[in-house]
Amino acid sequence: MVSQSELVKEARENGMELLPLDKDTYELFFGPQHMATENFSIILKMDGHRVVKAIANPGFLHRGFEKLAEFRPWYTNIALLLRICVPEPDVPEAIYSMAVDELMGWEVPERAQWIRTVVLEMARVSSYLFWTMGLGFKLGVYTAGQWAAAYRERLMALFEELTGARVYHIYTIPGGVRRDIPSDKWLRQLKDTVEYIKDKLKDFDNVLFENYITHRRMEGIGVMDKKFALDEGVTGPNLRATGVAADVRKLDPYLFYPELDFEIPVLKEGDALARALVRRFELEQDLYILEQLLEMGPPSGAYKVQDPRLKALPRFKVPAGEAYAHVEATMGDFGAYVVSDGGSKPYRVQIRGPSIAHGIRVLEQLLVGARIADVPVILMSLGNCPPDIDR
Amino acid sequence: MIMGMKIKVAPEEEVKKRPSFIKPWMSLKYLFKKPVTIKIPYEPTQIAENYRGFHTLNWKTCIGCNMCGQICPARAIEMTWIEGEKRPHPKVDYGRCTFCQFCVDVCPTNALGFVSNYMLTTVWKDEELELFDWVPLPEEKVKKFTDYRHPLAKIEKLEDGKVRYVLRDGETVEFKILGYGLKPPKLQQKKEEKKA
Amino acid sequence: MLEIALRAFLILIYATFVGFMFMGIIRIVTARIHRRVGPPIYQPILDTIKLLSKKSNITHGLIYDFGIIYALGATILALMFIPLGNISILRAYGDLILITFLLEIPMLGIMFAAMSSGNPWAGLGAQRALLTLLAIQVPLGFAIIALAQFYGTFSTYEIVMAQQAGGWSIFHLPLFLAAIAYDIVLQAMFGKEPFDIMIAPGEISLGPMVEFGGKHMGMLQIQHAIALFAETLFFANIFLGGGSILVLLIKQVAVLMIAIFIGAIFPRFTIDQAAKFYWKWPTIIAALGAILASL
Amino acid sequence: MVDWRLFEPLFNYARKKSLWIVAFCTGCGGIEMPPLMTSRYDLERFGMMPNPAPRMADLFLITGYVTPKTLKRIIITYELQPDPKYVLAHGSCPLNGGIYWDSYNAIKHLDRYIPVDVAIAGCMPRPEAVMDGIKKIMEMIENGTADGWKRYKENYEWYKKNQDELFGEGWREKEARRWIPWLKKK
Amino acid sequence: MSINPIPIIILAPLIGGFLAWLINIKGIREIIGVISAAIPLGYLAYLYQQLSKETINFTLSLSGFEFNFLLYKLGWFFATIAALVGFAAILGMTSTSKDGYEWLFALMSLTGVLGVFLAFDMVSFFIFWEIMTFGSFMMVLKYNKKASLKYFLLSLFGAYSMLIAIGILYASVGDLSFAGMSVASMMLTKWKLALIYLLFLIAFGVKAGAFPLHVWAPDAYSETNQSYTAMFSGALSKAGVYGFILIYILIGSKLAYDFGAFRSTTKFGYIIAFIGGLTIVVGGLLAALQEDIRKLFAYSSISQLGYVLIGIGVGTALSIQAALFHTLSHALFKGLFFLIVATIVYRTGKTEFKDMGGLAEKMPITFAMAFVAILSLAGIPPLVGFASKWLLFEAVISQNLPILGGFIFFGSAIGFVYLIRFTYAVWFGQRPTDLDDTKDAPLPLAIAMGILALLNVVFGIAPGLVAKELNSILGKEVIKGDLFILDLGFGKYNALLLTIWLVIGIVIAGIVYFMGAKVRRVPVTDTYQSGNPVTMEYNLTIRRNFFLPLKETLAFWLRMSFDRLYQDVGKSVEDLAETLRYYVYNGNVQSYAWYLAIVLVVLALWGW
Amino acid sequence: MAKEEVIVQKVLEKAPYAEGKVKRERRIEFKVPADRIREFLMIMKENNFESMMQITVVDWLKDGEFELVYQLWSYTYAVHAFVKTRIPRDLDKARMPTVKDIYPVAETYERDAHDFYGVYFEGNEKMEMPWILDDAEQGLFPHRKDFDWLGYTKRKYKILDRFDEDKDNYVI
Repeated sequence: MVSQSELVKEARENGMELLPLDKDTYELFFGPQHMATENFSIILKMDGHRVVKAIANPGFLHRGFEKLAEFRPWYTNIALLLRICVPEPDVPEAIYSMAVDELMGWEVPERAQWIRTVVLEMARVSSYLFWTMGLGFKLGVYTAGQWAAAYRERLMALFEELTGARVYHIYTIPGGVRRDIPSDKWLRQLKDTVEYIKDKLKDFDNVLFENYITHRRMEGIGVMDKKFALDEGVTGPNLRATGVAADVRKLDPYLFYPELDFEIPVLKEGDALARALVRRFELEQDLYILEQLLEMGPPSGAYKVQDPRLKALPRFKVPAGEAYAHVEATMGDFGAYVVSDGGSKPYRVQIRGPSIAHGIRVLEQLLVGARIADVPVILMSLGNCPPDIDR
Repeated sequence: MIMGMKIKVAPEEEVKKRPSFIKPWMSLKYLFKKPVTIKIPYEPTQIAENYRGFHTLNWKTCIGCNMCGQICPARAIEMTWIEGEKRPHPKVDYGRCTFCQFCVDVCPTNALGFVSNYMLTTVWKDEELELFDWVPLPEEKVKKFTDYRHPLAKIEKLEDGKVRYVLRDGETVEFKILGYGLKPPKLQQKKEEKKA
Repeated sequence: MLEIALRAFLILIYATFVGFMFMGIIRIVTARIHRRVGPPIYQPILDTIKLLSKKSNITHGLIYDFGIIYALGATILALMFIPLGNISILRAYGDLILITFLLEIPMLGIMFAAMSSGNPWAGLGAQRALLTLLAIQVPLGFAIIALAQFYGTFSTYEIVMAQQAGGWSIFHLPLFLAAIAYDIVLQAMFGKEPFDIMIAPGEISLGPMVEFGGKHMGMLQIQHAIALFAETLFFANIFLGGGSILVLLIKQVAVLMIAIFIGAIFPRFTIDQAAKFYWKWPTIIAALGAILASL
Repeated sequence: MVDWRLFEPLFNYARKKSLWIVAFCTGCGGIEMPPLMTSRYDLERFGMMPNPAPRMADLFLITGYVTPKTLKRIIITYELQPDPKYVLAHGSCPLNGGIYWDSYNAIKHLDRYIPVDVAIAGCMPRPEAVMDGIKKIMEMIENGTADGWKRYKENYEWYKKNQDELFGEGWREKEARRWIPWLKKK
Repeated sequence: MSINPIPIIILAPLIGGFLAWLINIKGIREIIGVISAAIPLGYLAYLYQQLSKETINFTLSLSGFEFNFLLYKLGWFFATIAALVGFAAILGMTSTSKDGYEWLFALMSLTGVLGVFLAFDMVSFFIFWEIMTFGSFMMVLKYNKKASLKYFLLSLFGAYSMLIAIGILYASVGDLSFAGMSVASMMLTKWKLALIYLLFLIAFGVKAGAFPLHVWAPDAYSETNQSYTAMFSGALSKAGVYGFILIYILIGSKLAYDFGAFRSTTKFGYIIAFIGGLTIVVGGLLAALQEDIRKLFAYSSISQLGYVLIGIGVGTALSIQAALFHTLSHALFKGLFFLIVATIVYRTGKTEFKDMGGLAEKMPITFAMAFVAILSLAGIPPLVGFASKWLLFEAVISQNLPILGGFIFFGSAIGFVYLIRFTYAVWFGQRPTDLDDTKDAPLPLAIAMGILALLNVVFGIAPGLVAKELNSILGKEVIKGDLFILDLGFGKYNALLLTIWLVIGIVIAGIVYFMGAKVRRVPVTDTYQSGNPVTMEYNLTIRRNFFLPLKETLAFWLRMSFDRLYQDVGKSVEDLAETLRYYVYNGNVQSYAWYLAIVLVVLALWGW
Repeated sequence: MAKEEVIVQKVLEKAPYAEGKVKRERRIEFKVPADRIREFLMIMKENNFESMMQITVVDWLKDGEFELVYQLWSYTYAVHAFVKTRIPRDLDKARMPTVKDIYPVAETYERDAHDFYGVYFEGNEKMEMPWILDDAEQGLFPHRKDFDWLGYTKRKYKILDRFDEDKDNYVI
């Protein structure tokens, strides 16, 4: 039996100076072992049920990717770097490949570009469905969450068919993609899936996005204005919810996006609800993009660059230089800065995850004054992905 | 805001949703619909044909070039010298392997391959964890197990470096491991002797 | 004497069993709305056995243990006062106010136990639980008042008898209003969304329950089962006309179903929103019912 | 009073059929948890559900790699769980470090720090594979061979020595006090 | 019996107080004080048998005035409560009180309160009322000048109201004895009656702490000797309740006749009941939002008295009985609570919730007492708090008054709420390191608490004891049933059966509990903190603003504060005084206060 | 192409000490001496480079220098700008003024650079605050090129390289 006073006595005997309690507020550890945070921790100073001060405590998922990438061959890094963003691992693959493509001066074949675009859009849809699930779980509408996760499985099956893995696809490689599209059947299946999810969007609207209580829960919390968002480097849907019409797919077009027709949702409120609705609309747009791509059909040609240097992959070298590539991920602007010194391994790879901007300073500031019940909602509405903060 | 660029912005009323008390009730319609659950283990799952599962190795065509070992991001592949084989063969450690199958891609003779089997579950005991570290067997021996499980039931370590792979249907493969590394073990021994 | 003891024991066993089945039904029906199979109906029983058979338990002091025991004891006590067909033993003393109070006091025991752990999450949970209690009290009070005034008696048993003569309560307008309010209150009593604020797993990690494990949690499961049974039974008795055990069971399941449906499709309120909600619509409805009943 | 050992088969059956999981996704495998828990694979059929608090949970899923910072939390959470408790390690990383074999910030052999009952191969393991692992652990529970918690009790000194070697002596206090200066600062 | 007991009962405390003050030797003054407080209690208990047959009269003629005292059933009931709580409080004061000054005024106020209950004419009533006020005022003055001034001003306001009412009554009926007045009041005109009613409402409302005249109570209750507060709240506030009953005795029938009834309740009673209802809600909600342990119970005391007012207001025999019953239970549990607070404050020297926590380990006896008190106040069967609340509820609803019923229902929930706040902040959770050496209650306090706690349980399990007495006060059998059963015809409460079944339930639960594996004690730092290690330097308890959500929900209503309104009124009066100070300013604070009071009274007379 | 060149011209007019060039479409690059980075970034912000994307540290071990790349993004022009500067890589000399008052988000990136490379940003009060790294790696600056990452890992986790001969102990 250990009583409290014994603990204190023991600590004193060990020569520990116990600082006096801060009695006006209390400390609350939000995460990492908590349902609302994925191995991410926020230390909250609370007053009643209001947050007085929030300190983001990242680093639970740090594995030193940028260091490890410097010791692996150029190609191998694909298998490593995609672990930075677990919900949509195709994004790190794509940006790294695009940067290496630029360094190599490769003109990626059209078919490969088309496949990359399809994969990226599928990743976006699956990521948004995953996010919908998270939002549903955090708000307490488990129904929406369960459906979203179940419908996402259809995309997972398609990914599996295409790439050979469920989550870590390791599919987009410098110079193209690893495999060709399996068959026309796969394209038909993708079309069916797009139709199916499009059909089910109404259900999500009914139970989640048009639910009265969802609106009550989300409106007016975590409000950002335009200037704040730009200063803090907020990107992606979070920025669009503050009234900035910005999308990397439009501003810095890559792959097939210049040829596609889609709309950018922009809302001015900048609160959690606006962020959620922007994401909701983008999900619809992504399905629309996929439809367009399928209508276009895959261009004929090779699915990767034909280059003699690709014969001996472990000793594959990239000319010295640097390149930056970024794409619009569901969380925001995902960028890779790759420096080569002409060797068989990258000299420096820096992955710019959007969450590092959203998850530290923005979060700390948005949480001040929020209720404890709002914390998971704000966290979810920012769409953070802790591994890309920690890298 | 953006200079010289036209961005198609969605009309705000399309993005915004109107809150409702009535619409959520619509979702009750799924109460009497069939669940989407796959009832594993009573219902088999269909997974992709070329799912990146366990490796296979054609021992005849493997030339022991160690390309696989070099490309492996996890350094899961170790070249193993087996008695009776002229060239070393890769030994794959599934405690390291990330199933990226880059090794399969780079294999110049297509000796390394993979099957869609992916299930390997063991008790955390040293003798059972041996299963995680094996020299892949030829495709025909692995592929006959259609329940997506790892083909081996257990790996027995016999005396003086001999190992016996017991497949799940009782078939056994026995061979003797001479050593590891790129250089033949005899050379290595000689080197050590020299050093000594 | 022996007969009373036997009957009480039977009621207890029946209530516990049916309560567990109710918990199972909640999980299965919710699962079906989620489009999945869900656990077997007897799952809560297995959970409870497992929890009770844990080999190490912790405590934070005497109150931590006693609070749980008290909660379970008080729930059993409340159960005995609610008429259950014609086998109930204490129904003559089943006063509306008394039962309403008795259904609330297990909460006090749980809160005592939870708070004695000194966990801030439990503190937050207690805060929310109590404010929910405060919030539901207003419509609940008016609903009870409407009932008492309509029938001119406080005895649950007499109300049941009166319904058998004059039709179910919900077929009278004032009591129909009261029943609506009471049903919304039940949602919070069951701890279902949108009023599962007190446990809110994604927000405060089960709140008061955060420190309970092993046998403490097992006893809380039993308590929850009995309370679920008692609450539905009370509603079925006072609003749905009572009846024999079998009839009551059907009515109880019907009450439960509504709760599950609402729970499956609505998100959770925050605590201040819930309080405002309860003090607005259900209160207006219930007060209207009470005033109509008293005219 | 009553010899509860007689009921042990019943208890083991209940334990097997009602595994509550600690909600702690330690690594990338966490992303396969939602599909497992939700409609498609629906682990609740086996009576499993994620539980926010460790006090009432039985099964600890180590979903992937473990960094030292997380391992501290894992140990603390593991110690909060009541006996009997089980640990299931996902994928390669807890076993050997996996792709992070050379990372300075990823644990290599998890069994040095906490006892693990079952290992699953894969990076990351498919939900089916995880379910296979869970089936395995269920069998072990029914046979009474899932004894990681016993090992932890018996070899506590050894585990503690390993933990202390990695984190340094008195790491709990050190970790706890890490944020105090920043919290007390106005 | 040659000596009339009434002067002994009334004056014993006062004399004892003087002696204690004069002697002022530690040890002796305590003994004197306790004995002098025990005398009325003992005597009153002794007289119980005699009273069932006859009443006791006492008349004192002094310079032309006649002071009438009568010991009858109702007075005895109130006086016994006051004497009991007073005795417990005085017992507690042996530990908490420091000097003879406190003994004098505490006992003086006890005398006052006893005098009020036994007085049978308006003059003696008023005089003892003033003695009581003066004694308690001095008690507060010693601790806090501002609080005492507020108390004094409002009391004065009440006293003047009463004086004016008495004056008007005397002018109209020419008799000052209660008996004479109640007969003669039938001759009053309607508007005069209304004015008297209003004035009495103010006079007694102030003492009872009825909304919106409650503002003095939180400050005064908290800023005095905490043991004395038990008497303050348990006994002195009962004088206000007694006053409301007096309204019925004096002018009740005329009021009912003149103003008629709303449905089954008299209109004037409806006003009292509504004030009571508002008092419950306002007091309860404010209690939940307090950060100071003494203030919490002060507001709680206000809130609980609201129940009594509702009972009195409804005015049926049953509801009056319920109100009287609740008066008793209020005295019992609230007296107990204030003694607990006294113990806590005495032992820790802290009054704010944020400085406390985890004391249950250190003060087990006090905690056990608190447990009883909490269950009783929260209205948990089978304690006395439930019996009286139950009676009240049945009484109100049987008169078809849904809104009042709603107030009571809400009140019991809010009771729950603030008590849990008290429990959480004081007894449970993490203990600040500076409270590690806290000791349990000193013996006298423990005895005093023990007496009250025991009575809480006894009257809870056997409510028939009280019910029988109440029946005999009203002279008819309103509450049927026996020792353990309260039977109203339309509702029934069997406390014994309930206790038995509760015990059975707990035994069953206990069996389940003890069948499980053994428990292991863990410290507060070994709890779920999202997996993080913590030390005692982290604050793990919600020490402040526990009910912040409630505060935010009520933000709109909390902006309207009567306290601030009075301050504003006071300020404008002050401004007036500023302009007039050339004429009346004399530099004396006290007269300044008097002056303010007079202005307030004038304002009140004009029907402000 | 014109757009990028115009921007470079415009910036260079205000900051003659910098070198600037257009790398490719929508990528421009500036080289700035380390001591003038603050005023240069202020100019950049005035020129509608609203957001800072990241601060990259490249450790040029051979040159003995850190290259700091401040990456800015303009929503107005849709142009990505690299602002490069070089500082010595010795621990005591690797100091930079903070730019968190110009781009608040830089605070986070500066903490990151400090944790992994040991670049000290003066004026950023969160420099000493615990960041991603655990206590054990604190002060080792593991992303520097001269950090013996494999040796450290082996020592820390008590493992041998797979190709080391001793097989009795744990092998990675």
